Amino acid sequence: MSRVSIVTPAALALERRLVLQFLGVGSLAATGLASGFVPLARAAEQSLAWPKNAFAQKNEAAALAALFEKPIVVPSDKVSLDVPEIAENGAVVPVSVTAALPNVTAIALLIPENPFTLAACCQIPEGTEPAISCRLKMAKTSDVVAVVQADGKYYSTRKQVKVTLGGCGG
Amino acid sequence: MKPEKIMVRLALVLLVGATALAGAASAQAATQSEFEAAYRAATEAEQKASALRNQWTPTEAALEAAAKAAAAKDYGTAMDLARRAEALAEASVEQAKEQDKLWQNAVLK
Amino acid sequence: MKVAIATIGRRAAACLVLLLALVLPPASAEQRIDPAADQRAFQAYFRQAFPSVALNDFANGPYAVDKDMRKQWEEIMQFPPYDFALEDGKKLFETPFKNGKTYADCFPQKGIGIRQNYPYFDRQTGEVVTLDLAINRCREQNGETPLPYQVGDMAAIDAYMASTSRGKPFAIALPADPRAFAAYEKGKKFFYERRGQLNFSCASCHVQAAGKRLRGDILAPALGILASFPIYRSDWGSMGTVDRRFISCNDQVRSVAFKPEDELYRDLEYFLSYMSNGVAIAGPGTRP
Amino acid sequence: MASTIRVRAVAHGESTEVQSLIQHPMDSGFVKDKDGKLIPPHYIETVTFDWNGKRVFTAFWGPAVSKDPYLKFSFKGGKKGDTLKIGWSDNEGKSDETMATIL
Repeated sequence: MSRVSIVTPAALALERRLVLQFLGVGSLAATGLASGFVPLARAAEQSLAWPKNAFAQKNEAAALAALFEKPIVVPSDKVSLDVPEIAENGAVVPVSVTAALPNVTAIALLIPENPFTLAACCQIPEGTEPAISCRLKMAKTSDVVAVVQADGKYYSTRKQVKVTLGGCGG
Repeated sequence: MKPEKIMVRLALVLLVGATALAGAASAQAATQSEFEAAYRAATEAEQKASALRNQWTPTEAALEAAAKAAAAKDYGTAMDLARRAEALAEASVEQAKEQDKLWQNAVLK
Repeated sequence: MKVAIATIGRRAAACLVLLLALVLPPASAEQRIDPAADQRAFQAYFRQAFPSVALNDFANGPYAVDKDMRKQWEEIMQFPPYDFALEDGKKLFETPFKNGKTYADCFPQKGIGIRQNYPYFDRQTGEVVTLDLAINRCREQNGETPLPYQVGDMAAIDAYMASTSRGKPFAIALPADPRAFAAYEKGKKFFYERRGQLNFSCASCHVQAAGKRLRGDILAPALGILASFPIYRSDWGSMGTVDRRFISCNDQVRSVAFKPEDELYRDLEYFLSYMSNGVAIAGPGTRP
Repeated sequence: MASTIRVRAVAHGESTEVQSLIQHPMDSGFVKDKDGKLIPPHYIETVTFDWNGKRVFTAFWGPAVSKDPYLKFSFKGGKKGDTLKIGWSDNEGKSDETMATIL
């Protein structure tokens, strides 16, 4: 299925190979159309195809493997993750990631206890700061895992966020 | 085993058996008219609660379930649910009457 | 015989006393009900319970009394989810009715910067009028259909009108009118009265357990609890008015809720708003 | 139809901070509606940000991103008056695009 690598121009040759391989795959039409962009022709730019396969995975390792082609992920304190200890509401959990690393090209956020592990993944082009904030949904108490791709290497950090229902129930 | 133990056990079995039978019997014997009487009592109690503006959601749920069970001709279940609804309604009426006086104690003074 | 007469005499005297007690008018409603004293005691309780919380910060409910919750709130407030409703509300507020009039023609000061005075006691109709009721009455006077309560356009218009009052302290008036005092007292009773199968009152959570955790929630203190309405609750994923909150609270304690803008809800809002006089309006707000 | 994208882009010295809020249900497909029917998944998949024709950010989102999704990032470059193009597309092929001026 679509194994699209989110990498810097440095690995463009590999990118082009993937793109060509991808073109051959039947599902291209659906993915291309679904994303409403004409993504793949511009091989020079990072590919724009939504990593459908990665978003379909149900555990951390499979999601990362699908997203980054079997990365070796090293926990690192260079990646800082700002999440609440107890989520005020599992539907809107504020998450901020900052990476004190050079040449960051992608930041991915995973929630292992969610039905689908990969929550979001952002491409960081050259010149964009390696820091993002967003709001995620968490089905229940779980780690929030941030994985940063920099110079083709992978660094991660994780923190647990407690999630429980509010109020005294119906 | 000592005779007394056997006797006790036997008595217990009989007792349990009897109540189960009675329960089952009452389920079959509850005729439509008995259900309707219980249902009427429950709705009257609920109207009292409504007048006191203090109805409970489980009462409404039990009344609804009772009506549904009755519609399905399952008068045994319908009867139990109607009785449950009446008990809940009575409790909510009681709560309203009590709170009519007790609320003053909670007021920040 | 003498004994019998004596007992009859004593019994007659007792009846007489009883009769007198009934005949004499009970202390008139005003003396017994002292809203100003209630307000002082109410505010004093919360200022002592949360000494580090400034008066206006009580408008921020759980975020005024829990650091971790406040941090999440501050992040969400950078771009609050009610932004869309607020913008819709402004457009709706300014869109003329079919007869060319707009809400501005119904409200004092064209409806701008007045939210802090609602609800008020209407001496003509002898009832508590909330902002939502006034909005729908304005629509009906101009030949428009009333808006559904609790959500949607009503919540959006509330959001805009509240935003024009931000920073203005609640200034709820209690006219010297026995009907106003009666409405106030009914609201007060509703607030302290236990209800539902769970047998809780508003006070059980928002007075006795204010600042404590109820599963995922931190219970907001009752002081200033309406100052940030209407609120966008993550739980609802949309805006909600005071009615929506009262109804959802009643459901939670398994009490059958009333219709929105029911007299008792309006009286409750009147009591709660009057208790919060002095707390600045901070609506629209976001909540868990 | 008013844009579904709210953007606040502010230039700070030589970098620009971008905040965006997009009006979208972001249905995960796991939630039931009032009548107990599952609401089908309907969520934004791709969001792109371009400054003067240069791609400065791409986000790939799944059903775990909150309703009315929020995003904040910043990029080197951009000054007051420049324009920023933001576009999104979702799993139903719907999309929207808007231009925002950097403050």
